[in-house]
Amino acid sequence: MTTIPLPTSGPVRDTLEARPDSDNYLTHTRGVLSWVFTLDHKRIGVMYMWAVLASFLLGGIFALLLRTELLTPGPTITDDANVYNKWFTLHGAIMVFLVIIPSIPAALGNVILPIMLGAKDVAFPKLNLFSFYLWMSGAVLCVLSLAMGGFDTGWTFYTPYSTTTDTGGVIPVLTAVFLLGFSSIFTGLNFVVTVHKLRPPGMTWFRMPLFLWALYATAIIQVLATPVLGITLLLLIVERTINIGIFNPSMGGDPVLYQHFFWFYSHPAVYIMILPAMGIISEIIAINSHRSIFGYRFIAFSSIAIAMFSFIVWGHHMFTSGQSALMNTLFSAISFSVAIPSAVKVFNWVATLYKGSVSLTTPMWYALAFIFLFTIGGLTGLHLATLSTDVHLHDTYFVVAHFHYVMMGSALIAMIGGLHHWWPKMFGRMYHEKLGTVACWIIFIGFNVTFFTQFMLGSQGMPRRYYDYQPEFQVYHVISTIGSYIMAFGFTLTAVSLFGSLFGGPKAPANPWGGRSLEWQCASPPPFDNFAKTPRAGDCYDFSAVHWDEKTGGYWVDESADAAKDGSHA
Amino acid sequence: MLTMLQTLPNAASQAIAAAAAAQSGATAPSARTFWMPPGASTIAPGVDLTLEVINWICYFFFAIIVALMVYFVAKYRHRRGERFRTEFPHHNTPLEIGWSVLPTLIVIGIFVVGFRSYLDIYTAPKNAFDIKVTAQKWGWTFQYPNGAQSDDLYVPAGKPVRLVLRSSDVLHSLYIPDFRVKRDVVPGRYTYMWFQCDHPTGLPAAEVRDPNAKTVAGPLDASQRHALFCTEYCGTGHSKMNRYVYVLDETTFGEWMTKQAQWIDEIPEEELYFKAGPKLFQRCVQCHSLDGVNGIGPSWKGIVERVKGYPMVGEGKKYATYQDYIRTSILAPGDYVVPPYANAMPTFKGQLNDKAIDALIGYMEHLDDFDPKTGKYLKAPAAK
Amino acid sequence: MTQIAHDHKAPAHGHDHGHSHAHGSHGHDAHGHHDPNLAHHFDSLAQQFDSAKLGIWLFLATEVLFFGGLFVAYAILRMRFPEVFSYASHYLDTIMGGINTCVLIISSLTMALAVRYAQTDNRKGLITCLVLTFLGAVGFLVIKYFEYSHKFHDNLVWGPKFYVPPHSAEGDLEAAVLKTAPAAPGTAITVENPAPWQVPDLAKKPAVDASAVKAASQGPSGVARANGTPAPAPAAEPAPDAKDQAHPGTHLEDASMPPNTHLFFAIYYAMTGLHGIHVVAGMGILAWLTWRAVRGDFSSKNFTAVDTGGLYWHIVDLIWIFLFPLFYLIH
Amino acid sequence: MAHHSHAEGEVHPEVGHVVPVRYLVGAGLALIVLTAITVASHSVDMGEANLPVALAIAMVKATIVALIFMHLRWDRPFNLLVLVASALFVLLMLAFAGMDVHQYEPTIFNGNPTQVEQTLQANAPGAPVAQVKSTNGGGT
Repeated sequence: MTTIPLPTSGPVRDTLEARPDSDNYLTHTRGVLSWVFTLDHKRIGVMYMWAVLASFLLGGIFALLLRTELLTPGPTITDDANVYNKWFTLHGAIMVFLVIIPSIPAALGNVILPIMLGAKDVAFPKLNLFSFYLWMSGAVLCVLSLAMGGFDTGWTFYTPYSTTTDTGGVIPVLTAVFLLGFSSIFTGLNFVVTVHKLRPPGMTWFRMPLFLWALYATAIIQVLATPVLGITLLLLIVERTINIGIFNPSMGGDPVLYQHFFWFYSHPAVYIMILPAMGIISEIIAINSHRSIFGYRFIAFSSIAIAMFSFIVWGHHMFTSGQSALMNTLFSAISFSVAIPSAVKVFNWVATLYKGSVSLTTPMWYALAFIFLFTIGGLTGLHLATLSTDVHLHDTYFVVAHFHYVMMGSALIAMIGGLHHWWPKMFGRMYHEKLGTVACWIIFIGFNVTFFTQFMLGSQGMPRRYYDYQPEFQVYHVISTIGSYIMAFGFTLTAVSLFGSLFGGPKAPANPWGGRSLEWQCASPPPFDNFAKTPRAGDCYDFSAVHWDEKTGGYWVDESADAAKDGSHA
Repeated sequence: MLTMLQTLPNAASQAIAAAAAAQSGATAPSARTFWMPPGASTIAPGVDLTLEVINWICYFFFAIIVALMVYFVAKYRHRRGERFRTEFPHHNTPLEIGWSVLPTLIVIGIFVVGFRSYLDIYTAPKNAFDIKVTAQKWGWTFQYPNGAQSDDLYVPAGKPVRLVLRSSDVLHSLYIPDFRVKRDVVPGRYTYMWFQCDHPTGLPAAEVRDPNAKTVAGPLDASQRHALFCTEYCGTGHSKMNRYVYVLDETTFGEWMTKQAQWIDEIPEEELYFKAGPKLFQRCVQCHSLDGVNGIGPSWKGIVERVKGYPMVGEGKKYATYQDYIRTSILAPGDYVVPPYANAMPTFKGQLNDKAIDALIGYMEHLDDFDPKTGKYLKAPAAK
Repeated sequence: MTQIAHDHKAPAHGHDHGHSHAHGSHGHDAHGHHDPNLAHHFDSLAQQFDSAKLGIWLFLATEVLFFGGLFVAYAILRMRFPEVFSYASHYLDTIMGGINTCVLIISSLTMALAVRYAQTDNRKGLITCLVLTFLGAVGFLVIKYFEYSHKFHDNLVWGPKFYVPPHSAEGDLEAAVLKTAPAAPGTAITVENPAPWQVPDLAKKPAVDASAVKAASQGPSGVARANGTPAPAPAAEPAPDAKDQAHPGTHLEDASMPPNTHLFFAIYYAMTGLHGIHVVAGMGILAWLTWRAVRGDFSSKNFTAVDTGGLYWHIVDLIWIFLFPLFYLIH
Repeated sequence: MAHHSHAEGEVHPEVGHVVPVRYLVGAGLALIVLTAITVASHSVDMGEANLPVALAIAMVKATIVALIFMHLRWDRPFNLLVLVASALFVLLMLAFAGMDVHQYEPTIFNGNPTQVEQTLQANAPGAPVAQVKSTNGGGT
């Protein structure tokens, strides 16, 4: 490895002078054990990333199986409805609990958050590692449950079906999700404390990068909502094992109460998925437009607003479930309130492009795709928050399409975008830009083909979780399935461009995009302790101090501008 | 492509609607649109209107957002080497407040519209005609005021119908897309829904649906019947748990209901056990098996012999004949409960008349003639 | 030439920094502070202490919500079946519950004192208080054990077993009759708990009609119908009150027992059980703290572990403070 | 700033705050007394009031534990906020779920299938099944 020649006014803050680039968090210590027992947030984040991507592959395979089965009415590749039921249950459970929820906070967040804060690590490194192993044991148990007969409850585990079905994998998977929940809690707890206590000098709350705001809001939800999921699953387990009967109608229990319990967590969970995604998009758009984000405070506040609203709208999952008309009305009314901060964010992003200097890098393409898809996902939310239309659309493919637009089209697309955005930082290698962009387009097209069709499918009356369907629906299903194949191809290309870069991809400069926040002022890949001495944070959206540097093929930040600014601020 | 999608079902449904109109002389339901299936109930127009309103709001905002996004990206595209623009607004409070308030007003509007049409969906008229619905894995039983029962749903045209929903096992959900109604069926409690359809579909074609059919037939067929789905996941047969709704004009419905109630009277005594038996057994199958596996209740395999052996059955005993015993235990199950079974069996007094019970007893006597799994008659081609 | 300088530096970081740092026992560091109590990623003891405090408080918040779910379930059950709660509460021993409350309060006090002694470098006091607190936990569990075992003996438990006559009543006429009870909910219930991995009977046969089972779960009145005779002698017996309850099978012979009484015990065992598990976990923490105290880890500079452990112990006490009146003191 | 001045004449460690013994012991005694009171109040029949009284006493006890034993009186306000917030979220869940169950409770069966119709009639006057009789034969 060659060391980067260091210019006097370096493109990179102290760290590179401090030690050679050959000494980074990846190379600092060697051997498997140095990873297994590492307390370094970056390594833990990277391990999360690989684990999550592996789960994503698994969940994706099940998705393709589902779509293929639905090519024709009746049996296509399996003639056993139970098999199909297990497939969609697994697809849902894996994608929700193993992929989307940990993807951004646990994987990207762990790597980036402390560096963005100019901190050496998260507040509780050991807890961080512990929560990673909680996650792993959850994942393993989840896979184990397949060996024990799988489970066909749907990822929502509705009683009494989940307590009466005779598939053997139910209790293992409940335990697995329980563990995953606590893993998520500890990550969130860690982040809240880190953001509160480890901010560097100069970084006031309203000078935090919006990604931090998003992760902070997410962490609050993780801490406050997830325990309820824990206790709910625990009750479900004792329900199944020792018949405690609190959710069991035949013992005086009440299955609708279970739904209240479940959605009290699982609706906020939707925002655990989307909020950090929004944070990533704010970063990518601001940086690639090389201008200050439009209406910083509105975006920051809307994150918190969404987090708070998310706790009082869960009932809109239960409009037809036998929930009383009064509560339906109440929940419907409140649900609309979430639309407002979401709309504000979208408007602000678009406005950030205005009079900016937009460079269409791969992450930027993902960000634009996100705005497109999230707008669709968000707007179709109106159909489902509206009482009378929801009665018709609930539990049909319309809902399926809606939440795929939000969870996959938004959360996951943003995750992939963020992966491209920070990939050079994480591994010090540049991926193949062209390939990345093409892959992004293919995914985008495939996604819309797959899921837009499902809006028609649903509003035409096709119920979800159906193994078999009326022939009249086939045309939609075929199109949808073709789309899913296109998407699969797109993701394969992405994998090629990203993982390929690890083998002899061009070396990444410290600051390839012209970022202004602290992670871009530290080497790529960062040294094991990020910053030799805690840096001073400037205005992370003031790109006037960012300059292109031919020598490194990246940008560098002129801190003197900061100093002046801070002076004026003080 | 989308237009193809749109016209395809459209043409079909219009033709059928026309046909239906011709045969019934009633006005046809609203035609299938790009988004919605035919709207056959009185509340459908309200729902469709709400949906249309929301759709147009969505189209509008989606267009604006995407158009602006594309325009800005194109106009302010930056290429490496160029200097960055420095004159841009950091924020614009009036504007931002503006686009926070505007959506607020709009969603309030949407909520009001949606809420009003929901009230129509939710509150059934006083004079509604009640049909009791029992859902169980994986089928529906519809019970009419006069005791008639059916697997498919038959409703009178032009009068409000209220369904009282109960579940025997897990959650189900009754959904009739063409009526825009849906309600979960929750074990341990009842829920209800109502609708009114003014467009008769006529009686089903003579052919009976084949339960083992590989695929379920769609709602679009000559009789313009409406599909009825289960939309709450309930296991293996979830996707097969769908039936049809037939809307009959008042007189036809009345006749059908009466006929349905007395179907058994038309069967000659000697044919009872294999014509009526299997059909009636479907109401016992949940607790009683034919293959000797005891369930909630004892299996019927060899029940006649067993009953003969009971202490209180026989000449001069409490029950002179085993027929008496069986008859009593159907009409008054609590009279003697065989340990360890619980007193869980409901009485069938008023639901099964003597002839029906005779049919069941005959069925028990001739169990060998029936398939122990499905309960179908094996011997005569009559069953085929 | 900077290169060379780095090579000199490198060995200083050769070991896995995270490990040793988190133990707060690393010497040299790129930005050398030398306090052994300070982890490498914190700038000052105050920052480290505040972080730990905020962390533990957030964790306690999750504990509150964790139990919160059960409190909600409790409130809703009590709202649905007030008669069940006021009836079944009499089967709980207020005296034992009260004593347990005091035990927990006192152990909380000793814990708070322990923290104080840690802060004031009083090692002897610290160890004594930790041990006392531990003993408090043991005492609590012992008393709870007696309560539980007594109820198990009388089959005052959750679910179907509640309707099984206690063995001591076996052979009685009622017992014979009552024996059929468990089968009643049998559609949805198994009498003895199946192994965790295997599915309870309710998997195979769903209830005919959920309500059918509720009838059975009404206990005697529902069962008496079984043999045709109207609920016999037992009906005449007086309702059991707080004093006379030990008589085996009392609750089954008591005609005044409202339906679904088993639900009270379901939620009772769920909540006190979960609380008990927390007490056990607390004992683990206390043991660990005591061990470290004996080893002499703690001082006025380094007492965070005692402090946070103490906070956990107090929340366990806090939750019991609510459990006690909610279960034992229903009028 | 981690510790405040009003710890009357007590030792000040580098971080945290030392609670005077008299506070701790006082709190402990108060808690015991309150326990006695709540047990006593239980034997007095106050009708509806029993539950609120018991809960009020519990709240007082909880406050004492939180403020004195758990140092919240001298701790950072944010930690107090965390505790209060978590309690509020429990109440939130209780309020909404409770309201809903209260609303649909009448539609829950209580009785065996042979009695369902009567039950429905009793539980929800004018409930659908009850009307079957009135609209009997309405179809013809």
